[in-house]
Amino acid sequence: MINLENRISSIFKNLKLENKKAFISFTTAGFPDVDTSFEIMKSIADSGAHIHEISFPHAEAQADGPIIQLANIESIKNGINFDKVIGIAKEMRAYNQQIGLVMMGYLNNIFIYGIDKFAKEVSGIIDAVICVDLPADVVEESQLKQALKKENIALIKLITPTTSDERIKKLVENAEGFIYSVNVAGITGVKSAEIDKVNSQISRIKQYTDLPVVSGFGIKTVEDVRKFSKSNADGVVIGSAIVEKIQEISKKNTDKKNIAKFVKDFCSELIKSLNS
Amino acid sequence: MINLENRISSIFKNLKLENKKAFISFTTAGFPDVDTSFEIMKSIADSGAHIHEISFPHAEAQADGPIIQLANIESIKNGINFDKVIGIAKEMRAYNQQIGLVMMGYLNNIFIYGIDKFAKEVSGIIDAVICVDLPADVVEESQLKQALKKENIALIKLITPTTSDERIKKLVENAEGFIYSVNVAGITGVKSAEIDKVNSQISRIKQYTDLPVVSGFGIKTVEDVRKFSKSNADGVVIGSAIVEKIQEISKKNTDKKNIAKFVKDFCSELIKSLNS
Amino acid sequence: MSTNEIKNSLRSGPNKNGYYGDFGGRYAPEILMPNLIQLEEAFETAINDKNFIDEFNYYLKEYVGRPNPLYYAEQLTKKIGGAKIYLKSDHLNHLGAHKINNSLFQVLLAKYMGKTKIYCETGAGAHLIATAACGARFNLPVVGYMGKDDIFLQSTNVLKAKLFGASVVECVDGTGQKGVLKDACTSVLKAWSSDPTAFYCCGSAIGPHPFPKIVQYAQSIIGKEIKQQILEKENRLPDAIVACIGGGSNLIGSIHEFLDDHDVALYGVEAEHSSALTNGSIGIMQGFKSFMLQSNDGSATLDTKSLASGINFYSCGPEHSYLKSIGRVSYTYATDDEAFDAFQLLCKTEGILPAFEPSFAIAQAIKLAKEMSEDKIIVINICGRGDKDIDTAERMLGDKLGK
Amino acid sequence: MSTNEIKNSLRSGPNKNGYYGDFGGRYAPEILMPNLIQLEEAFETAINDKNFIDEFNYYLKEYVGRPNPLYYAEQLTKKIGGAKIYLKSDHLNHLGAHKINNSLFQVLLAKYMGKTKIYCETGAGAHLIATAACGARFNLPVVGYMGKDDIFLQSTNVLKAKLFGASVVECVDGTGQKGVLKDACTSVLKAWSSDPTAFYCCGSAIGPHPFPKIVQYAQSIIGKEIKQQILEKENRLPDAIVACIGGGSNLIGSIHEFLDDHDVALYGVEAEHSSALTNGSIGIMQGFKSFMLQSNDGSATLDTKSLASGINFYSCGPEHSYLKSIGRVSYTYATDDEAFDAFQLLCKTEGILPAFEPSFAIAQAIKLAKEMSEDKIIVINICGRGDKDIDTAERMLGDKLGK
Ligand SMILES: Cc1ncc(COP(=O)(O)O)c(C=O)c1O
Ligand SMILES: Cc1ncc(COP(=O)(O)O)c(C=O)c1O
Repeated sequence: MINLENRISSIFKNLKLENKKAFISFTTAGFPDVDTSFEIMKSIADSGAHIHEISFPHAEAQADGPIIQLANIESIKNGINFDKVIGIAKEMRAYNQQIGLVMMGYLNNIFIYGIDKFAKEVSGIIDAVICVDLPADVVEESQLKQALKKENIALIKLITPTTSDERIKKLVENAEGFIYSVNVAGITGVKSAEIDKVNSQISRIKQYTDLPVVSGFGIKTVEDVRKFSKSNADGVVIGSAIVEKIQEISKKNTDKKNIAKFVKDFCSELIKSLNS
Repeated sequence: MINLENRISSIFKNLKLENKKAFISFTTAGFPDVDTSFEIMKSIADSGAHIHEISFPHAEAQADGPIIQLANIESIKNGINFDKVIGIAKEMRAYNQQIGLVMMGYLNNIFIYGIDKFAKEVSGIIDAVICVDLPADVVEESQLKQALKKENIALIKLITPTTSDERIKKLVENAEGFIYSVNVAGITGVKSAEIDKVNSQISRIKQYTDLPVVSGFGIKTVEDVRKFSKSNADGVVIGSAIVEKIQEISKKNTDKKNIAKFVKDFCSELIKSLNS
Repeated sequence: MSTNEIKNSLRSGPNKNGYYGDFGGRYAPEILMPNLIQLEEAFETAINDKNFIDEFNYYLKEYVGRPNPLYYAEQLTKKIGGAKIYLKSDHLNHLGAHKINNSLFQVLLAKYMGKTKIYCETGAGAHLIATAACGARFNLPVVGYMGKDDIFLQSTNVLKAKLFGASVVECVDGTGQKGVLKDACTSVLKAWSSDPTAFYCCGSAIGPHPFPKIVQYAQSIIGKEIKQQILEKENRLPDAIVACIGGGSNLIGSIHEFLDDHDVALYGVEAEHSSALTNGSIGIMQGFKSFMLQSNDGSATLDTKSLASGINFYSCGPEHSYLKSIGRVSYTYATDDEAFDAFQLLCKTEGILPAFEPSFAIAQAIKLAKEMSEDKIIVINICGRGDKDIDTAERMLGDKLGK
Repeated sequence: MSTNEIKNSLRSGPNKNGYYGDFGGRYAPEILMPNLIQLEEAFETAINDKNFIDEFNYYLKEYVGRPNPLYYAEQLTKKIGGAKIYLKSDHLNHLGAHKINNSLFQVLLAKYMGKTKIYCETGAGAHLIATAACGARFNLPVVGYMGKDDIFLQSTNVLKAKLFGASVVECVDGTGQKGVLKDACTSVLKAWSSDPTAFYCCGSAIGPHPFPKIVQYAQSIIGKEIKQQILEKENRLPDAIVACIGGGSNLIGSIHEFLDDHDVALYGVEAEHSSALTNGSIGIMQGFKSFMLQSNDGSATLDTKSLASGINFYSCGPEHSYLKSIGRVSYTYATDDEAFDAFQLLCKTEGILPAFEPSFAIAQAIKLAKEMSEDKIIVINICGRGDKDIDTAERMLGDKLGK
């Protein structure tokens, strides 16, 4: 069994040595369709993204804005389901052993699948899980954490601008992998992040933990990423911006190779801006 | 001043001698228009009707069915008003001194005109007044009665199938002219009178008064009138049936002479049936 | 509860012939007289029968949902900046208007008299649905008389009445082409003339004696509650009471208990274009003498119109004509625009959607309250809820409401 | 009123993490957590603050018009021929449904917390108008989140809300094409995430902790009144209580006071095609764990439909899932046809026009009452009036109503 925790840790360790930040991409499994979404992920891996978040879609995505919500609905309509998302993750791992893989989504899919069964199924495949609606106070949080721990998979914690210091202290206590610092008070893909506030929030988090802290929500353009290259974040997550590009290009172009190539170029440019 | 009470009394006295019944016609002043309605009344007088009721129209005629109600509305639309009705009565009296003339309608017109002024105005013209909505318990009843009495005009009382014996006794007490026995429990022109019930009601009334008792409401056809010729009524009132004829013929024929002729023929036929 | 005459009181009701001063009476065709006399006798017996009154009170509480609150309209008071404004909440009654007080009373009276069928007239349909509901509740079939035009305009109420099992008779005027409330009134009196086994449940404080008295009696629950509630809340009587007036039932119900309290100013508010008391003359129609809007010779009513169909009536109850004649009650009118503004203001300030009818009262009360000092108290009867008026409000507001 | 835990009681509410047995919880994104925690703390403070509770009770009485009657439905009882049927009359509340109990409580809580804006979600619009009215009354702007389809179907309620000064945000699902209640729920949670200065006034006993508890607390006035009233009238508790369930607020409000009275049988009635408790499976969505109608892998809700839009919801409040799991409450469903028959029956027998939602409860109660002897007592909560459903009733009845 590969030491998965080590994969994410070593990605951040290596980046630190190079004085670089992690580029974390996010796409919706099954969008615009199952095959193309896999093709896109492969090309993102090829682009040199350090970590990729595979979003398993949910129709009532509480924390997501219209861009990701539409992708969710479309992919569900196009026949994605949680089994198939796990299948995609497996194929991704077979395709690329370097990239950090994170499954990201809402608890219900994992809950319905079975927490222990899920952990076993993705063991050796993914490196971390982000569960948007899984705060520390619900019973499944410790269940999932334990089940994943057995398989060396990290359960990533999100911290937002409105999270109190007291709560940050509690949240980081048993955190693993990295901390996901949410830049804006609100949902994905709507507001733009302000770099000053981002920096101060990350400082606030770093008071309490030595884990890498990545910055997400509201980072949309090459310009944004360039600004973030000077932030104190250890990495940036680009979600809605990539999904929006996929939406745009897939409306015009149905050849999955072309779509994947387009997304790859976009990510390459972002990565260049981040670590230039 | 002609003794008006005598005119109605003598009409009934003479009829009695001949073993005949009074034929009392009823038309709406102003229907189908002011001129024609006067033409009609003249021709009715010519036909030999003993008494004629000149109805002064009211839009909310509480005791009248759809036929008379329509005539009321039409005549109001066509410009009749209470002044003009009095004018028609005056012309009728000028035209024919034998016929008994009754003005019939709702209190409000007389009330608005002024009770005393009205009595003076129709003095020597009409012989009786029927006020549909003027029971003994309202203040205007005695006012009108007194005012009319001064001018030798009778205020006619109506008695219906639902009037109790006790109430009949009170009603006939100061009655004058004749008693109007309403044949049906309800409004004009709808139900047909049943001769058995008519007879027993008239008998009931005659227990308490020596005045002539005339029978009205629900007498519609020559056939009906023939039946009534054998009743114990001293006269019959034909209202809706005549007004309906006027409605029918005036739709087809706009020449007032023709209409008047038609009504005259109808009345002649009815009079023949009544006293044959 | 007794109708025994009170010495020197304005509350003793009409004399034995149904007159309030010069007004009222019983100008009925002979064919109606036995019905009216029987009704009058039964009414007098019933209100002196403790069981009957207990039953009435039981259903007022359990079915109508009384007492309804005398609500202190704090926000409206602040907005106007004058007298303290209280709202009597008859809009909270079962079926959303004061009409049910009266329908309940009369349907119980019909039952008491052993009648087997109920007739009623209606304009906007409020009295129809109230009577239909009570008919359903007490297992008496209800036939509603309603103008042809109103049937079309108030189709929702017609439907409600039918769901309650009532049937509806279309009424027209003499032309047979159109029909409104006055035509329904004339029609129902005619129908009742022909069927003395039926009970006629009259919807407002109008008609031949004893209807004005019966309706006043039934609706006086409003004022009784106001009196008790204001004493509980303020330990004194209000300085003014304001209600709208069409036929005048909700107004007389609101003020009757206060007629002898001469420090309480009383206001009746008509709709501008059906303001019989302000702009009418004395006449006699449909069985009673009162102020009315009529043609010069008294042959016909004048056409009236109002934003609020419930107060769109050519006349008013005779007791109001009397109270006007002696100056005890001030009668005024509000315009459609004033009423509509008042309607919106109550929505926005208190979250209460009044019917258009009481909005005329609100409009007048606002003017009064502004002129009164803050230690004064004014009560407005909110005699109905505005659900029925929503579509009209939408049409009137048009784009002003925004998306 | 205190939320202190009662030993061995089903009424102690959720545990500190918001669980009723296995159900409920607070499955919220981190961004919502501070809002939820602040709300929970404020709620606990408020309900232990006598002034706050006095204020709530004041407006329940003066504004909502409570207590509403526990009405003995004599005609319906006779017609069914079994248990004695009582109707709890929440249809008589201001604005015609039980929703106002909750909106009032939460808007007062918002004021207590110093919030300056209210968000709410709505399906049929009942919760929207109740919240908009309370917002108007307490001078707090209200933004209602409503599905695109519902805005179209319930235009009257949208209009009422706007008259009360509220604005309405059109909500769609991911496709952007259509939107119903669940989309409004998702949207309002998102909006609230972005604006912690706002108060989210949740319309039913659903959502992340502490909403189910808050709504239960506010609606329990229904059951408190039932208990007091039935003791006054019958000197004993009822044998059964029946209410409809969509999210479950009127049901939990009706039964919460009786959870520990094990001789009182409790029934929740769903709509056939949105019967989460009868036909659903356990899942976690929109912040809580409960029974729900969902796709196999839990990615989406299933489409539901019902004659009664107010109970057309894919899930139900978590306390109900718990009460089902321990067998304390029996959950069943009625079909649209059964409900529509029950709707008509109540109209015809009692002159009461129920909303379609409680008609599902009536349908079930009729079945139960038939099987019960005459000395038994059953209470049905009539949680709303049917004015809003009249047009649909007309369409369904078609020619059957006659002219
Ligand atoms: C809500 C409402 N208010 C007022 C009225 C006027 O009636 P009244 O003047 O008898 O109170 C009506 C009559 O239908 C009505 O429906
Ligand atoms: C009248 C009525 N009844 C019932 C409901 C269902 O809600 P709950 O299950 O929360 O009582 C609604 C919801 O809108 C409603 O409007």
